[in-house]
Amino acid sequence: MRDSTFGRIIREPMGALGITLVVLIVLGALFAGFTGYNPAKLAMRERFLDPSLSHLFGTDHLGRDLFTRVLFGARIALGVASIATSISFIGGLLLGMIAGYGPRWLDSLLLLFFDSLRSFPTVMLALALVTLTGPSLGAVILVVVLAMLPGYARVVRAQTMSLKSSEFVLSARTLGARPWRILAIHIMPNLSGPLVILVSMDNPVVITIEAGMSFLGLGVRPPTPSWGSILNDGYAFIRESSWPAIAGGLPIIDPRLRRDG
Amino acid sequence: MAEPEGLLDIDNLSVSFRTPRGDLQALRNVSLKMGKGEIVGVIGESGCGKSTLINSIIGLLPANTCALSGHIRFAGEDIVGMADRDLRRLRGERITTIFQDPMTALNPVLSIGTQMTAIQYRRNSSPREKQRRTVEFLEKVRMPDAEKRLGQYPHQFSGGMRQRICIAMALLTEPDLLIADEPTTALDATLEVQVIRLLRELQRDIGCSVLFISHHLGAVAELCERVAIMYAGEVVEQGSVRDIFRDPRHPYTRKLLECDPGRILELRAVMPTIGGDLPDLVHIPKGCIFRERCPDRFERCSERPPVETIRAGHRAACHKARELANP
Amino acid sequence: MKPLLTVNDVTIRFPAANRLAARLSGQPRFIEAVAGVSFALEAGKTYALVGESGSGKTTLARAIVGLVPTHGGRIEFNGERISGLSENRLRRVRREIAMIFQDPLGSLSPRLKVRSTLAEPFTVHGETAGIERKIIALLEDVGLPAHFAERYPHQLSGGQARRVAVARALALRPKLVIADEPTAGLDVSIQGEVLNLLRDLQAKFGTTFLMISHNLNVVRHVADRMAVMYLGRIVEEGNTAAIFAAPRHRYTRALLSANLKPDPDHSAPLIEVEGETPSLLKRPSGCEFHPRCIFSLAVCKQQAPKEQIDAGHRFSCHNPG
Amino acid sequence: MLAYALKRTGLAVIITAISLILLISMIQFIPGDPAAVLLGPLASPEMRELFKQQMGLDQPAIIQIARFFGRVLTGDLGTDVLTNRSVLITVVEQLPYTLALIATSIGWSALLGIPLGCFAAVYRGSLADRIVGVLSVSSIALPSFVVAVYGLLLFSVRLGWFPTIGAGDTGAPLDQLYHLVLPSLAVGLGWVGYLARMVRASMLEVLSENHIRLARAFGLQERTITYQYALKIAIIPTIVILGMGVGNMISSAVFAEIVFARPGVGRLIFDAISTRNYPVVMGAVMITTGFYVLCTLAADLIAAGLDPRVRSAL
Repeated sequence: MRDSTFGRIIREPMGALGITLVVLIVLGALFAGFTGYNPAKLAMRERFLDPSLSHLFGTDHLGRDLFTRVLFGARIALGVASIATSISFIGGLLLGMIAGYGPRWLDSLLLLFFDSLRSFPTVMLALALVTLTGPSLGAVILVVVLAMLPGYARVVRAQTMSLKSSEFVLSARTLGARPWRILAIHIMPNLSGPLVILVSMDNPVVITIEAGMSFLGLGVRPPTPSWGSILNDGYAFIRESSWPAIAGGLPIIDPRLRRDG
Repeated sequence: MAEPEGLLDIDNLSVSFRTPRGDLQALRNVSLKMGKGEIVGVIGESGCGKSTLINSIIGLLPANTCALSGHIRFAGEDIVGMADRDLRRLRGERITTIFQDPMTALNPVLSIGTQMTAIQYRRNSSPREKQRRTVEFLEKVRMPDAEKRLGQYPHQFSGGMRQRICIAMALLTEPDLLIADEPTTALDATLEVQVIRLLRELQRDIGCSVLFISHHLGAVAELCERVAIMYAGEVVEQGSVRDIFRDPRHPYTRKLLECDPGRILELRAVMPTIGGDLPDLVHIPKGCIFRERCPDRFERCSERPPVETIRAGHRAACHKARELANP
Repeated sequence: MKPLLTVNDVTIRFPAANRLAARLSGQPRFIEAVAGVSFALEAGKTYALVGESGSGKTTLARAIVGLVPTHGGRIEFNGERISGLSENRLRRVRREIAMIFQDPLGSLSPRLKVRSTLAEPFTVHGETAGIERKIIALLEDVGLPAHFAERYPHQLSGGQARRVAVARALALRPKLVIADEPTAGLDVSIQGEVLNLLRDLQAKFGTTFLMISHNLNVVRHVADRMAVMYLGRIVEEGNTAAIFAAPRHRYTRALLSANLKPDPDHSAPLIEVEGETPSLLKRPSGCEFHPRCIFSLAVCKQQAPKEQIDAGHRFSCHNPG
Repeated sequence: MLAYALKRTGLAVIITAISLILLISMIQFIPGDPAAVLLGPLASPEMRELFKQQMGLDQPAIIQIARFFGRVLTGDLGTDVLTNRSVLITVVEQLPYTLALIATSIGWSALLGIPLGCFAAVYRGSLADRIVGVLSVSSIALPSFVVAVYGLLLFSVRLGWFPTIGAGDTGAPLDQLYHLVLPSLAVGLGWVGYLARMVRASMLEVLSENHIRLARAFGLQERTITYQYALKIAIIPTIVILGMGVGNMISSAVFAEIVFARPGVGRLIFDAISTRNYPVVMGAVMITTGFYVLCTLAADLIAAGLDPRVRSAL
């Protein structure tokens, strides 16, 4: 079944493009160190160069090679995405199952908690949080988790509740199966598939949160390159050269080009 | 005026659907005639092609239909190959339908008055006249306080009431042909009888023909004059209800009647069954379609059986049709 | 002989769907899905609960296996109270009482092979020795070949799925099996197979069956005793043959008359019932069947009928047939 | 409907209260000394102590929360550290700019996205559907800050068609509208595709329902079926999504306000962070969160009102 899904994605032109871009980004992140440039080293004589064979995306206001910086930015983006997504996935699955299967009072309590977290606009949450912690990668991850986890938990809860009253769960209960067994054997296998799809669809959102926070200067500290901070540098010098802005924006756009409808 | 009494003439109809495993031959060489004002039952178990038959008659076959051959002549016009516009002129005016599940058959956000007026869009009458007609037909299906309930929404009616509304809608245009697709299956027994009685009364009133699809032998015996038995996409036997129920000639019909606990009068420990499974309609076996499960099979069954006429209007597709008489 | 299962004046309540709306409109905040039901099941026999939708028969069955809490009365199994037990104390009883659910496919875990589904009762109760052999034997008991152990539910037909569900229910050789509409949704040709299977297993293992059904034709053939339920109450109870021969409650009669005969020469008798089952939120006064009963008397509207017993045949009707 | 409305409103009040508690208790949960972060590394220990006392941070958490609620209920969100003005007034002054931006963005993206989604669902599988699919996927692909920077680069810096900064002169609606074009493009563009896709999905679901089959069997015209029978149902979840979309748009507005140097709540918070003006940050976050909860409440109530199943229930 997995094969046929993958095959279908590949046959769709947008899907094939999306997969190619994702592969490119992963490869870029892996080989970021092989471009021959240091992403943080200043070269004031080479400021604002247009793209050329030696600088594929040109250079920024400090003469750094933008292509190298974009590739290193992929490391940050993918790193944040994979850590934050894993935490949200596991947390959402566990909390959602507890809310959906557990006693009613616990469900109501958890639901209020999820909904309250979801009632913050993401950027507002980030701003309020970073005022207290100062900008850091940890803050970015925390914001992503707080933004994504309640949504996943809600989906898992709804699914768990409908599975809870399904006849196969009821029949496991009449056999005397304990709750943990029902959750692990009968409920979780029917949840994780849809959740994996949901989470992978949300990947671009996660990358956007990271880039957005770095764009506002709330994420990674300079000179570490993040796509958001590259874009922000480009924005600051937009009248001097277009290339830094373009180079920072492109990679934020492209992992989202995938077909999910 | 070739056949003045004929209303619907399904002639050698075959329908196939494209599936990932290959082409599924849902209907094969189905022939069935209906006269004006006649009530014909179609009996068949799941997978026999009942829904495909209905969808072919109302011209709403799904998008993966890959082959459609034969003819469906309705009042002389062939529905197979008819343009969409002409089909739509028939649907809801001369051919109407009642579906199985009354709980999902009505639009949840439109009041029943709106829905029943909407289907009268072809009439040149005033809105007030349309509403009067709506009330008249709701009263015909014994809806109490019909006029007051026009503004109510489907969820405010019980399942039985919703099925009555569906019947009222289907008869509102005084159609020539009413297709009733398992209209009582989702209802309780006490409601089923009420709905069947109602259908018969209204049919007499309006004079339409009814194609009544069901797997409930009792309901068919109660309502219909003639009946066709379908199995795995073919009509294996058809005739008057009395002939079919008293003197079935196709082994499948015989088995089906035998299995119905309602026909088994003396109590018995072991219930009769038809062994085996439905054949695969993607890879149709050669010869008789029922051969694998037939208790009376013999060598000649590997050839396709002819349609034998037992008596006027009673036909069975079996090599042994003439021999298998009831004692 | 002591009965295997006794249900004594059991009441089951559910909160109304919207409690706030109920309070605002003054409607009751609870519905009584089962209202004071009593009956007893003899070991080795088949008992049928009959009723239309909303009669509370499925709810009652689920309460017996402990899936739904009871709010009054007492359920005893083998002389021991099982209503109101905690999950942990109930676990021991669950070896002895099995349930077969209505939807043949829906009662099988979609991601588990037949093997794992059949292994579950043994694993849950810690009887893992020789489990492989037991699974094959179970499949054989229900007439399925051993290679079906490798199939997933979606690869089974309706009849095959039903057989697997029966096999699982019988795995631990329970004393009591509750079958909720065991033939609903199955074609006539497969109904017989399932009924025969249940009867064979009853003969082989001496199992007691509690069967829930709306199909009177089936009940007539398989049940020794039966109870007819209406709006959560038993209106008539007794020997199946006796009830079919001479139904006393008017609702039972109506139900029997609505059972259309597959016989062209047999025209159904006069309909003895009008309208539809009322909502549990608005129970009628007096005899709750009176608004639909064509035989109702003045007293039916005011007074709930008392239960009468006539040679093991119970019914509650002011104007019995 | 009344019961639903009461219940839903009560829930909104509780959720707002809990989110406010979460917000202020963040100070407790977050490791490290907030005073140190807020005052910067150069602050002396005495200054930190004084700050803590001023903010009430030296009190136990429960007391802080109780006091805080008392103040919020009287409309006192604290004092701006820099100007000594009431935070409430500071934020409310900036609110209209943000609201105008969000309203314009929702407006144009809904006007474009909803019909696109309907069109794609009705002509499912056609070339038009595929084009809408590609368009919607690629517009979803665009985060607001990237659209903002690219829009600025292309339309303002390179082509010079639109102004780069500000919200336009007060009292000149046309000028203000002119200044809204690029920011609302940035905020709304991603929503066009999202809406189109959601509407397409819910339309397809409704079109496959039984009652639509019955309507077809009655020969109703496809136009009637699409707009009267199907869209009336499919629009209900879309309205709920629009309500939730406001949260997303508030976030996007922050970026648009910063990139185009527009006044607004987002810009206010951003500036307040750089001046370590903690009360303003908290006050503005509270007000936007409350506004967002109000929007989802309104959307849910409208959706419920459109659904006779909820409307006619008590």
